[in-house]
Amino acid sequence: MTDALRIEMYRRIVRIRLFEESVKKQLAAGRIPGSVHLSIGHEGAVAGACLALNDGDQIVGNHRSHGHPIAKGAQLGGLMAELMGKRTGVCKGKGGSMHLADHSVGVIGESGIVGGGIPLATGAGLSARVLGNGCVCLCFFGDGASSEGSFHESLNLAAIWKLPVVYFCENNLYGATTPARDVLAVEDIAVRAVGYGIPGEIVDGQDVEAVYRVTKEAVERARCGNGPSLIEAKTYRYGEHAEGLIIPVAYRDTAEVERWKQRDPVEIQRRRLVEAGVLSDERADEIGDEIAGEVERAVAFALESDLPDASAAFDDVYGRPVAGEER
Amino acid sequence: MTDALRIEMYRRIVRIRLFEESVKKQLAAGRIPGSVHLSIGHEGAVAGACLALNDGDQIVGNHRSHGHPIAKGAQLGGLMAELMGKRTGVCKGKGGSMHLADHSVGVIGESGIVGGGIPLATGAGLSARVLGNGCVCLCFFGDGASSEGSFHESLNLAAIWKLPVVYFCENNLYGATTPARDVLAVEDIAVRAVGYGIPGEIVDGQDVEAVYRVTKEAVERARCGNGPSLIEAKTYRYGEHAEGLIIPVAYRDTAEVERWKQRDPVEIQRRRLVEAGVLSDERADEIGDEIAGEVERAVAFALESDLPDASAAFDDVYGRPVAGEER
Amino acid sequence: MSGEAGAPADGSGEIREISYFQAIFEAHQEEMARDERVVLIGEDISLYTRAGLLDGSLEGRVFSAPIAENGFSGMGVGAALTGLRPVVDLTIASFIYLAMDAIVNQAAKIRYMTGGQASVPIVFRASMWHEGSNAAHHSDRPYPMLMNAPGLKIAVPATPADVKGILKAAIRDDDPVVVFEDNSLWFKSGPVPAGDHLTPFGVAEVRRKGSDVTLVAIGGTQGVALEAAEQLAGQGVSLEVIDPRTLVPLDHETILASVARTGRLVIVDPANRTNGAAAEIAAIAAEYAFDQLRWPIVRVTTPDVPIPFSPAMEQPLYPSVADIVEAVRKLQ
Amino acid sequence: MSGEAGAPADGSGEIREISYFQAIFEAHQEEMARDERVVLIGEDISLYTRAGLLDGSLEGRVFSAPIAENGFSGMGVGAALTGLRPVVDLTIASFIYLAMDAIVNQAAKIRYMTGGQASVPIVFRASMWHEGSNAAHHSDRPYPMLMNAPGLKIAVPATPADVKGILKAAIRDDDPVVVFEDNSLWFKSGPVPAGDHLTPFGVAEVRRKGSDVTLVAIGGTQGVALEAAEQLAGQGVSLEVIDPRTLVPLDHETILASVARTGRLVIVDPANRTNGAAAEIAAIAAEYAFDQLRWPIVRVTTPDVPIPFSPAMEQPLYPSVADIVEAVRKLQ
Ligand SMILES: Cc1ncc(C[n+]2csc(CCOP(=O)(O)OP(=O)(O)O)c2C)c(N)n1
Ligand SMILES: Cc1ncc(C[n+]2csc(CCOP(=O)(O)OP(=O)(O)O)c2C)c(N)n1
Ligand SMILES: [Mg+2]
Ligand SMILES: [Mg+2]
Repeated sequence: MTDALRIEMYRRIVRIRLFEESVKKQLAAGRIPGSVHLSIGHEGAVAGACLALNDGDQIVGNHRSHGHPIAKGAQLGGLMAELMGKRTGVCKGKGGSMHLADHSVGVIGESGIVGGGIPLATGAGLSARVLGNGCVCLCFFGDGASSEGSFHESLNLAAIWKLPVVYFCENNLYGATTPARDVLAVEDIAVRAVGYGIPGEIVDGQDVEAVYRVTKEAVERARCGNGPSLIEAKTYRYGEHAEGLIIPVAYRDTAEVERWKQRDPVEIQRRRLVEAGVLSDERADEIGDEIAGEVERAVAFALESDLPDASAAFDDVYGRPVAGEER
Repeated sequence: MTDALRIEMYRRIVRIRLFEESVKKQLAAGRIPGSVHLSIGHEGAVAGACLALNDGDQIVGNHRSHGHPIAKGAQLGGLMAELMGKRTGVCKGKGGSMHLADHSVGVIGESGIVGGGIPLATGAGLSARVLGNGCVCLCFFGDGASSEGSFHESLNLAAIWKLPVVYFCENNLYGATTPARDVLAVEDIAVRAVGYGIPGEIVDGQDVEAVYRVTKEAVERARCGNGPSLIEAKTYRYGEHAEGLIIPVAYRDTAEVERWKQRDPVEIQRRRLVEAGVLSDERADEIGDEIAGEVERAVAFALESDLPDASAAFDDVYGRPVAGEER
Repeated sequence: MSGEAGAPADGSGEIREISYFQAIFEAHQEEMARDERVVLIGEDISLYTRAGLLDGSLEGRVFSAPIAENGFSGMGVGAALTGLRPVVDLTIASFIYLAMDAIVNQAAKIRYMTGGQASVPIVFRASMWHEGSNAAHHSDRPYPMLMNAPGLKIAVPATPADVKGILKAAIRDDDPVVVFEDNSLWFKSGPVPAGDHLTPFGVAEVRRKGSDVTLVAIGGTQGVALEAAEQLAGQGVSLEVIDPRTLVPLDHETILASVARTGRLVIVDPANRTNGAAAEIAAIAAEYAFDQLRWPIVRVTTPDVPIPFSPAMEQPLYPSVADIVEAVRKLQ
Repeated sequence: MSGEAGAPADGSGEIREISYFQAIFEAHQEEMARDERVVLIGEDISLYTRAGLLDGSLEGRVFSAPIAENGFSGMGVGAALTGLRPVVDLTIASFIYLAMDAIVNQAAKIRYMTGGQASVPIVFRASMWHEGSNAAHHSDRPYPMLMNAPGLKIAVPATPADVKGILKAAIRDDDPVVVFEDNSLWFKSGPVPAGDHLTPFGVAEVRRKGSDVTLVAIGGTQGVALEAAEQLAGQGVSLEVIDPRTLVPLDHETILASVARTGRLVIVDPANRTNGAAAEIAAIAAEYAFDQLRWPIVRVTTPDVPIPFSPAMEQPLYPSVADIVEAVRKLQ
């Protein structure tokens, strides 16, 4: 792990954090419609995993995946504009918060349907195998999604054909308001790897370097034709399931939330790099400022951008418009 | 295990065998429409498992489940009439070979949709738990079905709520023409139990007594509130995937078929009982004759029975006919 | 006035103004209290008792499930086969696609396949979300698809009284019922009789009487339909607004009788256009009321596009007052 | 004669008589040979190369899958997003319900949700089984449901030439296409041009010209439709038989132009009646050909029942020659 890489990890974590904090503000200010599921708390897992990929590799996200395109290298402007429903959005305002695809950096899709992205990632693995292009696909999903049939079907498919897919579970201990322990028959999702004869690893999701190492190994295994792996990162979301959503009863301890915040991925990496002498405190602050600027410019770009025409709703249903009834 | 029980095991195995051999003949003679998936070869697994239940317990079968209602105590006449599409059939001719439900003996449904019955059995477990009626549900499915999402979702559901369900996989090494080893990432389906924190057992499906013992334990665990189990019986079907289906290429060795026939469940149990002095050869022959008579009477009953009126197709869509367009 | 029309008092209790959302939980509460076999299955629903939407004593019959729609829906079917009367909460209607095997292959067919040995008393609830920038994975209105699956009953209640009455009737029904709630109605209030208020299936409600044009409005479109009727009344055109309330069974008589009087039919359907529920209603009228029809049958629907995220694109897609007025204007 | 009508020679090759089944595999063989990105995914399909239905050299692109319809359909979608052009064989159409999330939530919507960044060139094949006593779990005709999902194209080819041409066009199409084969046609033969024969989408085929009644016949009902036309011709009634070939896109022009001439429309649809494809066609005619229509629009469909096992009940359910003749007789 080079110093440059370790710093880049920090940079991406911070970029996600600041982007998400801004998203929260934009939502509160009524500039983002709908609701948003933030990545705050998950940054270590997300950035560590994505950095283990090559640029040409792919990722598939889920409903909580603003951070993932950022970690994979997407420009912030198109993402923020998308969240604001603008025509300059990366999906022209059609996808929004749960569907931030950016094919230019290998973010091939995010699924608002829990578990819906897992087969898609498996298919990217099939393409890599058939086309022999050396790509690996990293598939993100939550603890909740691991109860879906698509998880089981996909892991079996990838295992039998040794597809280059890394299944990466962000276990944040809750699916919406439901504690994972109430709906998961096992404590560690990683043990399910046994059912598919593939490696299953547990990693501290708040430690970006640990995540990077474990993911890198899995990515290399996949790339060499040794098949898929299942990685479970233990992590936590700091905010509500969805920002703006009011949950009428407490379903987690404030003490639990505080405990997790003590192990903040931004802080952990910053302290580690400063202690190792890789980064000075000043430089770390500078990075923060640089990224704050990036985020500001993204917001400005998004705010300046136009809304799509209403008629744009009729584009992109098919590649070529289909004959049929005039509307 | 009492002698009476051991003999009853033999009786049920033979009943399934002779019934199925007759089904094969009736089909060839054009008296049974459609196609049939026979239980021949699976009798030890099916009978051993069902005998581990109480009368009030339930089973759920699949497309290959003529033997299961027989093992659970159903009358042969209604089954044979059903296969012939007669109005006296156990499902009035509406279900046929893949849907031989007989609620009077706890056969609550068979699913022609592979894997479709697994959630249904789980639901029977939920009923038992909520109603506190002490019932256990035995859920049959094949190796092929274990790749369906419904398998995963159901086992997780049953495990978290400790539902009294025994998941019983008849692993006959093939799903239609596809070898299990080609489409299953693991050799033993039983290891998947690890992913749900429940017991997983492998048993010789050709040995009815072994199956009985393993299933009995699982049934007792379930009944006492200790939750579900997964049992994998290694077994084999002697005939084609479906009788009458012509498969254009060989997908299994004749040597393999012959090897399995050497371990015939009927023969194994007969020899064992005779050797143990529990049954004389003469009495075993007599049992065979008695059952042959039963099967003959079932065929006669079915042949004598009338076909349903065409208008019966419109009954049983709803409990009470629904207002709507006249047809 | 739409509320009153939707709430024929059954004499059993006083009429209160409550929200559609409250009405849903009243129905659950009352039926669970009345019948111990009623259980709830769905994601995050332990909130129901914890937030006081349901009485805490019902907790043991509320199964807060893993995210496994086909599994827990099929489990519900199995439970219905063996003595329970489950209500399966699928939350958002787009998740129905994951449970289609349980609903269409199993719930809808089991009574039939068993020759009537079994009944499948189960209710599936699903809510349809509009105009909230929920985008294509959370905005579908798939009731038309399920109308094509014999064995199911399909309801689209539009008032607090109807959602309560339909849910209660559905829970008591021995067949599978899928109840589609319109999320835009959740926090609208209307009069609901206290106590045992049941809404019959297959009986449409005339929300407004009229003589010039029959307007069949489905589910959450009652509001725009009545507003359009009001506007057009000012212009001398009298609309009869009919809410079918259940799509299977569908009350042909009320619709056909109205068309026989007006000779004009407009159907407002928030589902996608092609093979929406409006198509079936149009087909019925074109076969059985043809001789009385004097003008083309017009469908006002959501067009055939997935639902986009941006409000700039989403909002104009749904049937509006202006769309209805324009459609009716075509018929003169 | 229906065969010829269905096989407009594109000049590229001689016309041979081959079966619908052979035509399916010719299409696969040719497209796989032409384009290395074409892969097959489905259960038991390693038989295709082993039984010589496809060339052995294609084996590496034939993925004989576990029984996991949603998983491998979604895998196909992911593969389509990343450079392959998968054909997913769902075998029997009732299994589509298990894959609805992959088909409706993912395949149909991804181009749209990504603002056109992605295309999803995937073909789903499914066969619909009739009259074989396959019972309710193996006998559905769910194309009407998928017509309600924007983003999908839906084809119901009825001749060997069309199934070949449609499959080839579908494989080359950049959008998801669901091709519903009628199993009762598999072993019927008809003329098929050799080589690059493509059937355009959204272009109906007039299988028989006529002047008194327009008969739109869907998929496998061409046979009964043409026979009914023949019978009625003997009685002085001239039927125009139209095969839409694709239901999305649907060729409105051909249907509406025919109705404009005949003033009478009968639709024959093997799907269940309520919200079948016939409903959509009736609705279109009732809106856009109303002024030319002189008689009620009649639907001849499979009634709203799950399919029973016993031939005594099953066989009479499907649209028959007699049903069509009776429907047409009503219009005089
Ligand atoms: C198929 C489906 N079911 C339910 C939902 C509603 N839903 C959205 S997010 C969520 C919880 C997901 O939990 P998890 O997978 O752990 O992800 P997390 O939100 O914790 O990151 C649920 C139930 C959905 N979007 N899709
Ligand atoms: C959902 C579904 N997919 C596919 C099929 C077709 N099919 C019927 S039986 C079968 C093989 C089943 O294999 P297995 O579960 O091992 O049972 P076995 O026949 O070996 O007893 C297949 C693929 C089906 N009926 N349902
Ligand atoms: Mg989670
Ligand atoms: Mg098998």
